[in-house]
Amino acid sequence: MTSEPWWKIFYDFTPFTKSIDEGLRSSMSPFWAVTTEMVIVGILFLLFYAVVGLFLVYWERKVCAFIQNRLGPNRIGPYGIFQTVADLIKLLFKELIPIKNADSFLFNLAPYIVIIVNFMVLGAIPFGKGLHAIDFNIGIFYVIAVSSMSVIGVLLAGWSSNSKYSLIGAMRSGAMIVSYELSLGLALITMVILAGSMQLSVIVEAQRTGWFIFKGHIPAFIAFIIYIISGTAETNRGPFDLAEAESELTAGYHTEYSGMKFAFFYLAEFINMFIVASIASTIFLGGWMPLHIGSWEGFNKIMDIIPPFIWYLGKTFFIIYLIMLLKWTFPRLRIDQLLTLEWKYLLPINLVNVLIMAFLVLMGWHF
Amino acid sequence: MNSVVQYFKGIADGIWSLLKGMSVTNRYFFSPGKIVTQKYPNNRKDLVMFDRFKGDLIMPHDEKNEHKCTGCGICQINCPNGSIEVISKTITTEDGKTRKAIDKHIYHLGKCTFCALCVKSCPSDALAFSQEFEHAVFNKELLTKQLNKPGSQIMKGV
Amino acid sequence: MEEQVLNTAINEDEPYLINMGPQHPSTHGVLRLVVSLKGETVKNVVPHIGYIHRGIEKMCESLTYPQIIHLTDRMDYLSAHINNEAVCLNVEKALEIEIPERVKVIRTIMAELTRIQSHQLFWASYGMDLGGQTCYFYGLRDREKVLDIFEETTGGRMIVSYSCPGGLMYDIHPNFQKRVNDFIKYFRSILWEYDAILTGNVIFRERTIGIGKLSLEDAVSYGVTGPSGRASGFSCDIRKHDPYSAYDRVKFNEVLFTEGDTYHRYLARIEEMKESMNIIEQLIDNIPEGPYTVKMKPVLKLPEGEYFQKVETARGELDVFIVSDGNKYPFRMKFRSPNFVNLGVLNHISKEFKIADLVAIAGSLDFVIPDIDR
Amino acid sequence: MGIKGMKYEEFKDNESLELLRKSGANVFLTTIDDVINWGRKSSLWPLTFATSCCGIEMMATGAPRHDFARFGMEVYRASPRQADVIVVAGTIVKKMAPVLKRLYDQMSEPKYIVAMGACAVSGGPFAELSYSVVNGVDLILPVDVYIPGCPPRPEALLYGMLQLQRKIETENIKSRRKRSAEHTTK
Repeated sequence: MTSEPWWKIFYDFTPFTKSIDEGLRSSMSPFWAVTTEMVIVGILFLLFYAVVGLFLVYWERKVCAFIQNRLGPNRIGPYGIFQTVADLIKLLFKELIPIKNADSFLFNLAPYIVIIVNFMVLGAIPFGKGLHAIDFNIGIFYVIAVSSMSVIGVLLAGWSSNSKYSLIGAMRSGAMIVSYELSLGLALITMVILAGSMQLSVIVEAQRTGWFIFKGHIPAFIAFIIYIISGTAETNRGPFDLAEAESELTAGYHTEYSGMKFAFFYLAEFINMFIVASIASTIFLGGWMPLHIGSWEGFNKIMDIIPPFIWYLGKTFFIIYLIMLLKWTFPRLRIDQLLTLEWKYLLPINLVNVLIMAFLVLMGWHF
Repeated sequence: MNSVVQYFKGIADGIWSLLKGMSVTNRYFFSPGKIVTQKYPNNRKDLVMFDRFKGDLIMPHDEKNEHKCTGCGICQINCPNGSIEVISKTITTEDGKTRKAIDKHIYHLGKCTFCALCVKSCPSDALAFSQEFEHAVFNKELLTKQLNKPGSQIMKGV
Repeated sequence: MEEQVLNTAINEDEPYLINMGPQHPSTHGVLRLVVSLKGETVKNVVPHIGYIHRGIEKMCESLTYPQIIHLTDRMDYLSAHINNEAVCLNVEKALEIEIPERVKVIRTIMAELTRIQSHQLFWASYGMDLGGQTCYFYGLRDREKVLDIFEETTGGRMIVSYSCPGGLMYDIHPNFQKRVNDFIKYFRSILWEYDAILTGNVIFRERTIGIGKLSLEDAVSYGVTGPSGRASGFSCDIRKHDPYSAYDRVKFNEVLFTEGDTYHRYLARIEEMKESMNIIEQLIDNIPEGPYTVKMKPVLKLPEGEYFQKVETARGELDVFIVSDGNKYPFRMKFRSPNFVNLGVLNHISKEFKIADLVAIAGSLDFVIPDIDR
Repeated sequence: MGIKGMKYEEFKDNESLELLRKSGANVFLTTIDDVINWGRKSSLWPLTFATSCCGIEMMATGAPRHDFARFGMEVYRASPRQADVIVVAGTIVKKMAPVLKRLYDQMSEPKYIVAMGACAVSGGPFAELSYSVVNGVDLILPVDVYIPGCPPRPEALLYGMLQLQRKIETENIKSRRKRSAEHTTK
């Protein structure tokens, strides 16, 4: 441990994690040290997953309530914050209905696939300075690759439940995610061109003098909008919630799921949203990097007072609010319009946008 | 060329209409003063129903435990779905006459549709509606009520 | 068992049948639509009705005329007052009773308020059908204000039972005029939000314009009335063509469009709300003084004969037909409910559209299922 | 634990509640039961099921004025597998009765039924004269709470749901099991 005051840890976690790592390595073989670290990180993520998931469900219910002129959950705990805990307890003790004629192995497997994919992506996200499970040099590539696997869970769920509504929901979701994966990737590639690296920590560090959304001005802004749109589609949220379109398909791909298995899908949707928002905040809004403006030293100093992970959470929740606002304002698109939007609008714009960004970077016109 | 202009105009118009919608919802999110929710079980004390609200059929009794019902059964005839049963008896009054009087005025709250035909048609204004609305019970039998209180008498001069 | 499942699943020619309803969020009640699909495209829709058939017409034959009123409330519960009015007008016509002017004006105001609250609920639930949940909350928030007016005067929030043969059950509440004026002022100031959230929204317009087109000829031959018919250019407003109550003394426009698609059926209802507010404004400040009811005989007996009355409910033309044999009960009572007739056109206009469009089309016809089955 | 904002004595029909409590008296209410019951009563997700006028009042209860969400009940599930309570809002006719029974069977335990409105309680206006109406859902399903009214106003529905919460509080593992055994035979 260094001799700095304890609260310094909130500004930089690197010495803290490093000291733990060194402590472990000195007392056991490297293999066991890594294993222990993995277990610790796994448990922490499990806790984080539950807390963030529950909080986001609560937050969503509160946000939509305020948008709609009402109070939202307010009777269980102060301001109703234990509402989702009660939901969780109820769902834990609810009967799991085995579906006759369903492919029971795949039926049971599907929710876990969705959950596991979530965990894998969480590992690559930098939550604060030094708060980073794995820092790949191909971080963005990894995130895109892994996050697109969650569609397999959805497809399996819809197919294996042997229900007509579920099947339609799953097929919709398949068509949707496969096409929106393109714009999601291209929007990120636009920013990778600007950053010159795929490593998330490098990207964050590159935004020390200004966030990318300001640095890359117009193309970055277009990429940001496209990313938010396709990210919303990726997470199956309104106005792109065709896979579980309530007024058309009752509950879409998870119609036949009950109890905890349903809760996994429900939670996964929110964690997915969190992941999309945190990647957006990392790549466009500087992740945990405080708001810095070029050479204004005094201003930058003041901004540095707020700990990085607060910055990170603030930005993430801002984007989550934006996504929620989208959901609670707009009507749902139809499946063919959804694909039209992607192939006729987002993709061409995106391709041109990549070119413009490359040109900007070549000419050095960005800030 | 025209189609290109159309393409971009479509995008701009679309985004503008979406922003207009979002501004409405966003404004409501940041104006908690516009919340119209009533907190029901907490505001029971000062929750006042409209005076014509039809919550429950009652037979008003005065302090001497007297009501106005003569047991004529007009309410029973007028009720469209049989939620009122009037069981009358013959009593002998003090001056030796026998007359019809109410024995039990049975009211099925679970059936009542609050059409107010009984109250309107009652010749002696013996029935009224109360503003009570908290009727939910676990046991269906409790919804069948006897409106005249035990031991009650008909009011003088009705 | 597994082989069976596999064999039934893969057959190119066989339609993919799905059951929408009886319990399904988009059918607004217990309507069952058997939809044959090819991919997502609707090939055929077969409505199955009867899941809430309560035999109201048969029940009417063993009830007196004042008692029938409370049943008509429960047919099309969103136009409860207009249904009451239809039966009352018919009975009054048969008995040849002159109704006080005050009653006529109050009935008209109540009917228009009923129309407004019904269309508000339509707006709310239509937004929800298309996936915009917030519409539901805004629509119902404003609807509560109309319900307050109803409750203060009639004692019922939605099931009002306010008209009775010969007049009204009660006089209006002293606050009535003030509340109605307040409501109209409020509602006029809030209507732009409806446009900002739904009408103008590009997604909504894409979802509805050109979907489920109903031509004028089809509208006439299927007998589609109400806002749905008028969106196709079928001039069928009974308030205009065959005025009853106080409609002959108010100025209002019949909302007519020619396109006949889902969007214009929606728009017709929005415009009708504005027209209804115009009608109320013309009447509310000069309600004539007078009695609120005519003294009637305790037992109403209609003279022998057949009586017919049509009114315009929020969903179209409601006809009441009474055959009387001179008794205190009707010999036969028939309601021509607008929803039942409008449902007939669903299959015709939703073919070859997507399943999501089917929800939009069914929503735009604005069904109230108990009115279909009665 | 009780209900926030309303005292025990202010509720109706406490006698039936005491009877329910006594019926499970030989098994002590454990802390586990308390926690489970707290979860169950605090998050009752209704099925979107409405047949007639009462359904509109149920919608009005979800609307901003009354706001079901305060009780954590705004999560209307369209799929019966995920719902906890059916609020039978409206008339059940003989053609609909098997469908309702099937919906109930598709729900996962624990499940509750609330009969809302005169039609669901006893057939209401159609009880005497109609040939096609089921005179009360209790003939086909085990009803937990009856809410009379035609239709009950939103506050009355909220009160009924509070009553249901009180009923859930008295449950324990044994009574739960007994109840579900009874349901399958009914």
